[in-house]
Amino acid sequence: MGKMHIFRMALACLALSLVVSCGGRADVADEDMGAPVPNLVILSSLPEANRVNYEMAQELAEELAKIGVTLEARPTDFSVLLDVLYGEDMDYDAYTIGWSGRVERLDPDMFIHSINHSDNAVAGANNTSRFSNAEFDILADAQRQEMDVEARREIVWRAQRILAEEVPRITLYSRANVQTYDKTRFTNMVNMSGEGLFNEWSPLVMEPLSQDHTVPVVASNINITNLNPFAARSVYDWRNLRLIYDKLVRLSPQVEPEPWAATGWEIVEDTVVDVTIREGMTFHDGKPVTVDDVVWSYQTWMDLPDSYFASFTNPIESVEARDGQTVRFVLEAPYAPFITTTLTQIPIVPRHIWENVGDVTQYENARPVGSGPFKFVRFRPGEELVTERFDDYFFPVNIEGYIFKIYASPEGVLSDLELKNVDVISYDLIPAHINQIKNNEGGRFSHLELTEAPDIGFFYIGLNNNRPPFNNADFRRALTYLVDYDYALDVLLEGYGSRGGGGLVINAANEFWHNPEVPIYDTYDPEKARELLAEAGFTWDSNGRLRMPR
Amino acid sequence: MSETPMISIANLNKHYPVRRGARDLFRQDRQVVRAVDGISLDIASGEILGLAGESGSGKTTTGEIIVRLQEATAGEITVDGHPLEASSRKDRKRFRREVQMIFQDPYETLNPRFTVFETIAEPLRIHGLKDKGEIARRVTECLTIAGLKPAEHYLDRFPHEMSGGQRQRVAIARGIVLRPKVLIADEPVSMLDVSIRADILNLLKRLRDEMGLTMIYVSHDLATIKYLCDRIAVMYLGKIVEIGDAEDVIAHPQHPYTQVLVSSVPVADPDYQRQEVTVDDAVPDQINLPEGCRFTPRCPYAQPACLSCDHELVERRKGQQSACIFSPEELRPRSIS
Amino acid sequence: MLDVQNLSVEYKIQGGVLRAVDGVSFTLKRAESLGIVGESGCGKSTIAKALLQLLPKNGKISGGHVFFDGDDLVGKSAEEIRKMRQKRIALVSQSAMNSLNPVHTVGKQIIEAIRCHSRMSVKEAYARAVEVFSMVGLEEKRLRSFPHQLSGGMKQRAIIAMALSLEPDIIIADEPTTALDVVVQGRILQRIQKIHKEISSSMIFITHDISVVSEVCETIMVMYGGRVMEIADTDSFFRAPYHPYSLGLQNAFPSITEIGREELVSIPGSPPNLSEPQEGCRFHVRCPFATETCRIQEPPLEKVRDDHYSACWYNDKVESFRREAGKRDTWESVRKRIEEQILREDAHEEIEHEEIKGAGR
Amino acid sequence: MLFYIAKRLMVMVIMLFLIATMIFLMFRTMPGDPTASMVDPSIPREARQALLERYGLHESLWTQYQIFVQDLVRLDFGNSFFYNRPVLRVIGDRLPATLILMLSAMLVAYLAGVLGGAWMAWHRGSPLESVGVTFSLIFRSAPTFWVGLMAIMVFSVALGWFPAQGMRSTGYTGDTFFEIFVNRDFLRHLILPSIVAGFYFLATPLLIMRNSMLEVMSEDYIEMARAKGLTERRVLYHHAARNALLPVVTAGALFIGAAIGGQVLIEVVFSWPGLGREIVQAVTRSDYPLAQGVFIIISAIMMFMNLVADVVYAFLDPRITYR
Repeated sequence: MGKMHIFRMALACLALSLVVSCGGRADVADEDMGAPVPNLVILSSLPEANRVNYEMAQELAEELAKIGVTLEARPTDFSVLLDVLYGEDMDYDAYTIGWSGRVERLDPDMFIHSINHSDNAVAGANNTSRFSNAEFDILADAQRQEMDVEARREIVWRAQRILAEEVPRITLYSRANVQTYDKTRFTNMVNMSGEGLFNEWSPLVMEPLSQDHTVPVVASNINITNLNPFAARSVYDWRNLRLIYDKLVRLSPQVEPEPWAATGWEIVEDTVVDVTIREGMTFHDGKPVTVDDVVWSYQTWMDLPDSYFASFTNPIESVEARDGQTVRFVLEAPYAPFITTTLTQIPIVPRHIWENVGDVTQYENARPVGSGPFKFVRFRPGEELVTERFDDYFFPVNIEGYIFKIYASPEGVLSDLELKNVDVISYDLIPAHINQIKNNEGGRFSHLELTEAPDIGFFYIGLNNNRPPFNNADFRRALTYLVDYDYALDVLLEGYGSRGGGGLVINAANEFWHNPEVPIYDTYDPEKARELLAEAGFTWDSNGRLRMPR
Repeated sequence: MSETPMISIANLNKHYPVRRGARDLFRQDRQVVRAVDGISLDIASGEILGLAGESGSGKTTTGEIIVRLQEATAGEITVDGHPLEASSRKDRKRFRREVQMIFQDPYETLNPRFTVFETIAEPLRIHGLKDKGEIARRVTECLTIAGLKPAEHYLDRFPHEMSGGQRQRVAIARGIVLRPKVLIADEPVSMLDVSIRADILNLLKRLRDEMGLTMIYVSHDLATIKYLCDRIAVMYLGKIVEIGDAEDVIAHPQHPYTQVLVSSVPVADPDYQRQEVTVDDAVPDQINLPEGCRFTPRCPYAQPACLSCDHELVERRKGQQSACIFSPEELRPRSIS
Repeated sequence: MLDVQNLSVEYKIQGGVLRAVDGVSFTLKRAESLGIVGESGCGKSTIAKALLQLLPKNGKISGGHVFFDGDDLVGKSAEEIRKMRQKRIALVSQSAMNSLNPVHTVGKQIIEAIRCHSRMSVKEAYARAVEVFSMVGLEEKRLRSFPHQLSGGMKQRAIIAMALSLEPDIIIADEPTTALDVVVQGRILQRIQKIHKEISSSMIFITHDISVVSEVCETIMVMYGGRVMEIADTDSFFRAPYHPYSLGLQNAFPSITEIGREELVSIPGSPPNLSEPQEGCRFHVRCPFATETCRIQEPPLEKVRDDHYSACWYNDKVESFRREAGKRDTWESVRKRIEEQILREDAHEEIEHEEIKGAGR
Repeated sequence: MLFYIAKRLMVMVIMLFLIATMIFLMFRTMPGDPTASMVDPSIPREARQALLERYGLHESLWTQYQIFVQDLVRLDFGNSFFYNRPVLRVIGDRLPATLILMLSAMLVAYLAGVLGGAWMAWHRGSPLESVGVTFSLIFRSAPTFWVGLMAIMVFSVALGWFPAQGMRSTGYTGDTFFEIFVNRDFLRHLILPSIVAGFYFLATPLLIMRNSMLEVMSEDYIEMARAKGLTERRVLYHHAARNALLPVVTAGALFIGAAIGGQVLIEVVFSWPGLGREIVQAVTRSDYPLAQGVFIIISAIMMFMNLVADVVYAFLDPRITYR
């Protein structure tokens, strides 16, 4: 009995000492380590709004759990997400969202300055990653003021290098704009990055293959809401309005600014630009287009603080007519994107109509009168917008007009594509429909041509660079190895898109501005992530929880 | 009837408001249906009173007020000397035990999911009897009294397994299981087949004789009332128009309405010569009651004086009161239109 | 005019066949009024439905003939029967309250019936409707009323008027007054009698109330368990009934005319279950005079006097039956017999249960 | 009767006001402000503020409510944030299309439902009866979107009988109500969606009619009608069906609300330019004035149809009188 008791005691002592020695084997006790990485929340898209973003947020949560970080993926309604991102409190850790690739974003200013400059890292501004880097800020400002394109590209490339190293956000993927048109009826279609088929050029240059069908039907699955350029808020409104209203400069399919309603421009000084107006243009009501109309249009836009184009008109200090053909713009500071974005975006409206309508934003403008290549004929909400060719236009247009037809679902468009009631579509096909058209069972879709254009926009995981652990660049870099970019592209997007990567902001599709030499963190390698974290001084405590470096 | 009556009803009223929508809010004189309009009667212990009348006469309402299925608008009822409107819980419970009712259609008042035993045992349990043996004994006893013999044969049956007469016997057994003092029977035989009606009537008679029950027998059938009841009260539009010994009232009806009622009963006797009294068969609107005697519009003897009659009961023969202002000899052909 | 021979009607019910009417024969002369009485389930309403071939879907005439003016109605096409309804045989149905369609005016429903069988114009049909309305004592304006605007008595009169509208050869009145108040019932009966005297139609009057028959009908037919027990002219029946069931019925009924009557006696037991096969006299279980013969053999309907038939093996013993039937004890013996029978069956059942239990062990 | 209608209308106005208040509060307590989905996030913060001010959303809730009520009294539902047009104009553009589709769908559903239901009750127990019930329930429970697509695949794409999408052929001219809605082209477009929607709605009237018919058929007046020697057809349609219709009528009014909701998917699958999609979009975009307007108008329509049903009921059933 007594022996037994002693034996037990000895066993217990042994066990105890083992435990103690185990604990002792760690180099540092928990309390000597850095602060634990806080529990995090990622606000993701709702699965029905953006399946890919939703899935990727869930994936990230799982990956982080494996390295000892708790991240809760919380699907959030889009408008609520915007409220949080642009709200006063800036109270969030991470989120998923995207920037759409609109044509004016081909200019690097948006992706370099607007979303990364520390001036914009304040509540309500676009730098929702709250990224702040003094060296970068200097470059971002400089590219804005450098009116020489080559020199500007140099600066933009350097800025991209910093972003690649600092990884303010993790770009997940870009979508491919896969669209289609009826190749048996029309030819000479133009396909543009960020725009697809129904861009500024296709309607101007496309050619009907038969004289029986010269008015293409363009299908949309989104409604047009507004015909007033001062109130229009959706891309779809604009895609039509810019064909009815003209602009001084248009971006060519190769994304070079091309004089249009203007015949040319002259950079008088860094902050002074003179633009010469094309002679002999008229509005659709027959009245001539004058310098006066141009000045009045720009002036009106500048006076609208909440306009769709506010960010493009903000750099303008004043606009005035120099003579009967020339308009002089004076900028507040040198602003490189002035030609490529401001002049290419602002529509010219007939002053004789608009100066009498009172509040321009409240005018219904039921029958738009512009000076663009197409005349408005009629619009039926929810059904169609009908235009016809403006025969007095200076550029020869082949089609006799177009009909922008509004559908309620992509399935509806597909059936009408099959029935040959649609000639061009104006939105990106969903993968299921791409496959159906590709498979072309029974030759149902033989008449269609699929087109693909890379998107310059991208979807990303936003990180609040103001908060631990995302305030630590090593952590952000390590994080890039925890994202399975292949899964997003190959599985979730079925291959229709392009690959993302940590720090990537200017897509390879934007050939001119994309810096191909910067390293891109686009490999999924959790081991590497652990390594990087360990190297950077991150530790794991006895519970396996990740701790910040001391 | 020198002793205290078992049931005493004084000036009983039951008025139902007539809902006619929002306009009523602005009316001073709310319209009502006077289902029972100031009736008074005494019922002696062990007496069976027949309440006769057509539908709408208020006979059923009167019965239901006495068992407290309805609240009276006004008036007093005492049962065995205790006012019905007693406030204490104990008193109310006592009433529930002492005054029982059986209805026209036993099928609708028996819970189809209860066996006969459960049906009859339920009131015992509600009133606090817990001893299972005692409950079983009482249930069997009541079934036997109610004529369901042998009782054991019926205990586990459900209502749908029984004939109409048997169901009514079950209802009666339930009615008497608490040994009440008063039993209200509302048309208990009118749904039953002719060949078994007599059984139920005889059973009720026996209950009175053997258990000393006081009974109100509500019926439109004068023949069964005459057979069963000691006295009869004839009601018309909420008023008692005649009351008296059952045989006397039927043999010598004093009130014209009673005369009409008696003369309407078909008789299975080829030799019977009925006294023909012809009236219109439309009962007046219960909301817009006629002035004076309510029977005036249909009465073959109506006189101008009838329009100011207040339904005062007048003794016309011994123990027989009529609300008609004329005696049968004074009746003259109708002189008002 | 109407000669019913051996009429049988069956209903298909869950798990078998219910023979509601079993070999019923009777005749109806022109202008005669026949009362059919019996308890619920005796088959009296089924006869009415069978004559008009208005049986529900699960019911059918399984045998016999109905000769109407020499033609056998059984086997006629649905269309021929339809044409005969109302015009030659009209029905005054059981529930006055519900027999008029609530969404049409009473007039419309009568005119519809008239025009369905004749070439009358609406105007002529209307005139006829006014005519029959006045026969039943309803004003012309009532034709424009909806059913809910009429009292129960008025509705029943309207239905009677409808039945009269085409001067049918036969009017079948199925419990026409059951749902009505006494006074109204009395008035309707008076009216039916009066009209029947005025017109030449025959009438079949179905009721559970023998006193009604005594007032209205010339002939009475007593039914029990789907069979005819007794047929007689009313006078003869009420003065001297033959069948023990009839005797029982008379004693079970309180009357307002009798003075100081002794205790009523009712017939113990309940009617036979017609979904089971029947043997012997249908009444034998409840009959105080039943013998072994009654249990095994069904008695035929025998003539006992002129115009008086009774289906009993012991019509000759009627004198003693009548004496005995007035006594309580006579019927009490039946009650005892039935109770004993129940006890025996219960005991038997218990034994069976025991056996089953035993087998289980 | 007139007094009754007036009274009902009065109650309706009060009810609508209460509903409007509830809707007002509902939208303003919803998460997300309307500028979020309207404004490009890249525009400056001040711009968003300016927008809020333009729409009066910077005011206190109480002030907003007061303005809302004042406008409501003048039947002014304000301007849609998104369309920048008066709400009534936006609704006015779309409502006729929705109503016409709904009414023709209900016509299909009620014609088929009432006749079919009556027939099924009359032939109770026949195999066709169970086929009918199953058929209607399948259409009720199958996803409308899928049924619509299948119908398009079969009748438009494969057979080419009807156009697949929209309310009119592409480029169709004509703007007045008559030019738009009274012509063959429109009818051709209307047929397929109204049949699909009609079959979706079919179960309710069909089953109610069948049950109600079964109930009526056991009534004494049906036996009486037979006893009168009326033909079976006349008994069926003149006596049984007419009475059995009563509950179907009541159900019909309640049905309107369900129909507008149930029609959204039909409108989407056929690209029908109706109000259905507008409702969904207005809510998701937080376009308060439009959403409010749409809901208030739908409520008004529902209440009105209820009143109509009650009046029709009184017309069909003389036992009902309104005071």
